[in-house]
Amino acid sequence: MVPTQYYLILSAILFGLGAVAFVFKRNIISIFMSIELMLNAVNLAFVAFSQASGKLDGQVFVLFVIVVAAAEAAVGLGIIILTARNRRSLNVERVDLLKL
Amino acid sequence: MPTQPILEYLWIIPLLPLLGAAINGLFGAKWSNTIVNTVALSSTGLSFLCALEAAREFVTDYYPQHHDAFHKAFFDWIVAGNFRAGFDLQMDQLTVVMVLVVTGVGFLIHIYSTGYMAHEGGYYRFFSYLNLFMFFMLILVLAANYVVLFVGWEGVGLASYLLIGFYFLRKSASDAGKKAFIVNRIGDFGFMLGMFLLFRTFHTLDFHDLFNQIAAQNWKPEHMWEFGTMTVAGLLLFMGACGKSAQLPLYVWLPDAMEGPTPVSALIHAATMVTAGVYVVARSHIFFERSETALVVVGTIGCATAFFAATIGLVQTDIKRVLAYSTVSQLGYMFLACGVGAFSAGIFHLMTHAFFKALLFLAAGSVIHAMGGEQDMRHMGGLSKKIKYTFATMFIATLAIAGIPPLAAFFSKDSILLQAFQREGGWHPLYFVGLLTALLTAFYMFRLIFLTFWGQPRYDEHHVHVHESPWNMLGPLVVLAVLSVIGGWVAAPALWGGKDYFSEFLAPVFGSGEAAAAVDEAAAHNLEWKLAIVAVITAVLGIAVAYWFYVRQPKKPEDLAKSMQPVYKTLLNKYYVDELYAAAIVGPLVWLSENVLWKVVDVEAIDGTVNGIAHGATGIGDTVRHAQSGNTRSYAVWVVIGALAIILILFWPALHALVAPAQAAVTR
Amino acid sequence: MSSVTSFLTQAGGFWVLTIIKIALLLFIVLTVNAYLTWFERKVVALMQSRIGPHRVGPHGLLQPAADGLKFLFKEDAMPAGVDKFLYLLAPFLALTLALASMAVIPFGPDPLPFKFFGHQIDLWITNPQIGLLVLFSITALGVYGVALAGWASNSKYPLLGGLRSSAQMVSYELSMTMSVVGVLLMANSFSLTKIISDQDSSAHGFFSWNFIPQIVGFFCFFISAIAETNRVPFDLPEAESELVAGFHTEYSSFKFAMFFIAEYTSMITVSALCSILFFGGWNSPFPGGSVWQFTHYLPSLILIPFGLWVIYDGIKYETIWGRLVLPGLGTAIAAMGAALIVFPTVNEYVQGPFWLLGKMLFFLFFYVWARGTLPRFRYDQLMNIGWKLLLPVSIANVVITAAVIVFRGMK
Amino acid sequence: MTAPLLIFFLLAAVAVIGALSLILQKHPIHSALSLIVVMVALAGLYLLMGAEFVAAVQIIVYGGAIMVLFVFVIMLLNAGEEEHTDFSKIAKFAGLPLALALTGLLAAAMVRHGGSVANATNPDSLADTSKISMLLFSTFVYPFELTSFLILVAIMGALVLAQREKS
Repeated sequence: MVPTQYYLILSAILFGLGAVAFVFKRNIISIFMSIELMLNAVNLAFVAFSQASGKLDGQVFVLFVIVVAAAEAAVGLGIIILTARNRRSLNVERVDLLKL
Repeated sequence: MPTQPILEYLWIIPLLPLLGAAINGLFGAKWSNTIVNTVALSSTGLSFLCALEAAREFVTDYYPQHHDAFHKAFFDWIVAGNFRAGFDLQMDQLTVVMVLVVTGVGFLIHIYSTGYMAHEGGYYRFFSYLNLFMFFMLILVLAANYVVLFVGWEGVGLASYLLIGFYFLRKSASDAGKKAFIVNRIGDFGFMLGMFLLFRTFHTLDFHDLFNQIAAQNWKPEHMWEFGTMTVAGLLLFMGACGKSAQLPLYVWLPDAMEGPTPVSALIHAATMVTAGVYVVARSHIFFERSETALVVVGTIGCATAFFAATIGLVQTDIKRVLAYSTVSQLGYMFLACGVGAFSAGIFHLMTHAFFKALLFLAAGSVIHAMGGEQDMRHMGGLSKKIKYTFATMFIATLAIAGIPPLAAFFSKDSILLQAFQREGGWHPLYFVGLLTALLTAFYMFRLIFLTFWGQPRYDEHHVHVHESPWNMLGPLVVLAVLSVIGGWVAAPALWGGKDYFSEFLAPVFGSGEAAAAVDEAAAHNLEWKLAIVAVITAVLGIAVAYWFYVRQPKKPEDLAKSMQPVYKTLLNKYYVDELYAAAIVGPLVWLSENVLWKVVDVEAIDGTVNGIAHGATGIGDTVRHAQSGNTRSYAVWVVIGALAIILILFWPALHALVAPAQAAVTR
Repeated sequence: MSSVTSFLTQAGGFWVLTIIKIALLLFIVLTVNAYLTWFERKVVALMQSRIGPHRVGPHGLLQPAADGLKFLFKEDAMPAGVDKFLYLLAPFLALTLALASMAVIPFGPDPLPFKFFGHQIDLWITNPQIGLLVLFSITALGVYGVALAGWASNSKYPLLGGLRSSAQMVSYELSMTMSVVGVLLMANSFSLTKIISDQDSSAHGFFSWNFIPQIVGFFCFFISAIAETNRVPFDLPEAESELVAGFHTEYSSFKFAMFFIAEYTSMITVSALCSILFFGGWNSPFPGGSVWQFTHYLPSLILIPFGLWVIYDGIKYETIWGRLVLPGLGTAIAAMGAALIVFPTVNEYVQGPFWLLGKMLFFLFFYVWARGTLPRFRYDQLMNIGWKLLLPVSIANVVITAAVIVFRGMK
Repeated sequence: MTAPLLIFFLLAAVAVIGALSLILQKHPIHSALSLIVVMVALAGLYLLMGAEFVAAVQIIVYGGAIMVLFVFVIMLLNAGEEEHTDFSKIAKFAGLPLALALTGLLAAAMVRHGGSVANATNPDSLADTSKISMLLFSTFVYPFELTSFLILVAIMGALVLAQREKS
């Protein structure tokens, strides 16, 4: 058997990498994807805990996370398409009208 | 099918008028008067029938079996901690009397109104309000605990406010409405305090439990708890009663309430609502019986009010105002009765008063109707020929109120005075003032009659053409006239050594209350005769004086007024009480709220704080807003920093220990 | 232990066996693929009253081999400005996934009568608890092959083809999955073998198959499966008349062949799936029992006459080559049939695979049939059918099935 | 080193490499592909843990639907290589170190506290899909219904966003 801790560490690393991508990328879509990466890392942790505790709740939560991610993708990508249409750019740093 | 159908479903009685009110209020605007009539009359009429049936069931079936009040909890209304206020209704002899009076007189007045209000605007509105009033009044009298009673109490206040201000386009009317409402608030304040005190002491507001608890404390006259809970509670409740029943010093609203349509004055401000105070005192008699102080206060105030109002009534010229002051004075009588512990007598007078005073108002309304809206008696006179029926009925009522046997008020007043006289311990002043008031009453009532119906017409005959009212107005007058004749006979046998059926009927409620007044039969009997004769003599005297003044030498009153200018003025201006209140209470309040509450507290403190906070927020915002660069990546970094902080706090033991208590607080 | 870990803990012999199985299956599938093209061309030709391929080998039986060689030796051109990695990745992805899906399909009920170093030999590579889900996940990933191919070739038509296909596959995946749920509810499991054994026909024959209660589900599934495999009438990603050749316009020679093979493989998979989910897999349509015993000789009853016919046809074939080969082939086939009669044990053993293959063949024929007859949909029609017809119907089917199951209290 | 452990490290390596390439790839579609790789690797890990259903759903929904959507959008917008701008100073200087610090801290926290997690009692129970569904429809039924509502809202939102405003 693989110790649960390994999974947890892996999920931590993946989450961190997701965070790095989150601050590092400029392309809206890539940023979005990095968020998905973080979600996946969290899912991994969930499943690991569920396996460790022998309960299924963790997996159920993974399902919920996936559903939410799907909804988020649908809406988020819609927004992205609109932004791209209006701003003619996918670079988040060029989409900075939302300020004082 | 329960054995006592209506009794089991007691709520049907108040519900019917509510339905009527709802229907008329919601849809009546579109409907013709006929439909509105049908709804209003059928609802009240039905509830009257139900009340009759319920009374029958209670008296014939229920009471003989259980020897206790019928009490039914319909649903829990408020349940908080150990406080429970259920929507409970109860039925006992007292309730029977009240319910029958309310529904019966109310029904008659509804009929009358269909004629009186026929040409008024807002017809449906009027009947909707009237039904609403019936609903609340029935709740009030049927209530089985103080909370529900208070609901009815406030409800009738609301209805009366609405109806006084019925002609809300007239400023005086709306002012009168507000006045009534506010003055009542003062009384209600006391009433609520009373309820709180009772709940705090006995942990229940349910009549049944409450009274049983008190009765359980085996109480003997010698250790009457002076200044005890009983006194305070009784006086607080009585304060509420003063507000509702227009006793000193809170009577000022009632005369102004005459701004409302006459049927309203008849129903609310003569027959039913204003007697609610008396009802409450009677209902809570158990406190007063246990507190001499409370009794003294009630008696004195009642007596004072009776006399005071009567004196004002002497000189009023507005026909309805005269009746208003007479109402106040009669209410004073009832409280006098309660004050001397003659609760059943008080209720008796309440009933008879409901009959003849309603009759008086309705007749007055009929007169006003005939005069085309004229209310000033100085512009009337000689109407007796033109409106016979009105005259006849009103004359009967006047005889009744004057206390001429064998009419209703004779018996009720008589028993009040009798018991005032019989009560030991320096209560005689009350008796004598009462007697004097009877004299005055007879005088000013007949002054009214003479001014209105006798002598030469003092109005321009071509302009005003007097006409008798339609039958749907006269009908109720006749019925009420009959009632005010025979209404008192239930107590009549007392004079011939028989027994007073009315007080006997109410005995289960008031129980030992009258026992105090029970002295040996024979003495009591011939004393009763003596007092009765005295009372009749005073009444006749009053009538004679009035006749002499207003029929023989119509000039005399003016001369008298001139010769006793100050007294006359004082009376005419009602002892300047309104002005006094305005100066003593209203003025300072206005000044306080304007100069302190508004200019200091509101502007400086509250607004200052709020604006200060707002300014602070703006200032902070101005400095912090630069963080909002609009650049998503910067935001991302901020998010990361936040996450870092959280992790540090969660997993760094030192920091965690630092926030642990807060966490615990949150989780708890 | 979860199935994966149980695999991992198997002894080495198991792995050898599995690898052998995989190799065998690959070989079979590829051959079948090859001859499927031949089959298709022949059938369509007959439908259009042509002769079809008959130059290479008798009745053009060697045509597939010729095509394969042609693919191998053609120049492998790569357009300028393509994204190399993806351009190469796409066909591999498509083919690998298509082939991988074969791994979970069970071909027969009982293992071979002999053992391989003490490991029993099942007629499937693996039979996971969630076989169906595995299939679906593989199909789901299958989109990328097409989409990436379209994107990577850096050209308009392929891009459009890729877009279309990704949209189309995503939309039809929904209704496909939904339409199967009814079956899952009835079998109460994802395992294909469980689903098959659930519709065991030994009692009532084919009345116990799923396609009777799940007829709606079946049609939804089959239609969306056709769309999922980009076949006529849903072959918009490669619509010749509109987009040259769609997503594989820029692909030549063997990379093109990969897409080709992938498509046909997925056809086979879908046919297998149809027959497994709705037509009782390897169950014979006839009830068990002595009365229907004779049906067990159906394989022979088909093989022997066919073989004889092939011999007869071969003798009067125009080319010498044909006159030599075809009779031999015929004799082989007839001999096979005879052998089945001679060895009843083998015959019994063959029943399962026979029926399954027969059903698959029928569905494959159906594919070809559809291609031969139906016109292509317009794109909006395609989307409307997917979203406004199939999806609601299949969902309704699920609801009704669930209701019935709950109502009858069966678990 | 047992076989599961071996597989774990293999998949973990794949996942991490995929994540790294998600960061390093200039072109969004490559990032998308690397993300898909990560997801598939994670699915493998789920299988390894015996969570078969979740693994399948991970591939079907994440790999087969969500990421397809991403790829689709990338293709639709024909997104090119991302330009390398650095308008956000804080992100330029503080961003990377902070994120790395986050990674390190998380890992450290897991190393310190993750060990306390007890190991599986009976892992094969996790393989049971029907148990999950029971849980989903008994304990978590309200969240479940809520998610359906969420999806409905998302659909409407997507429609509203995606339709071209009629002029």
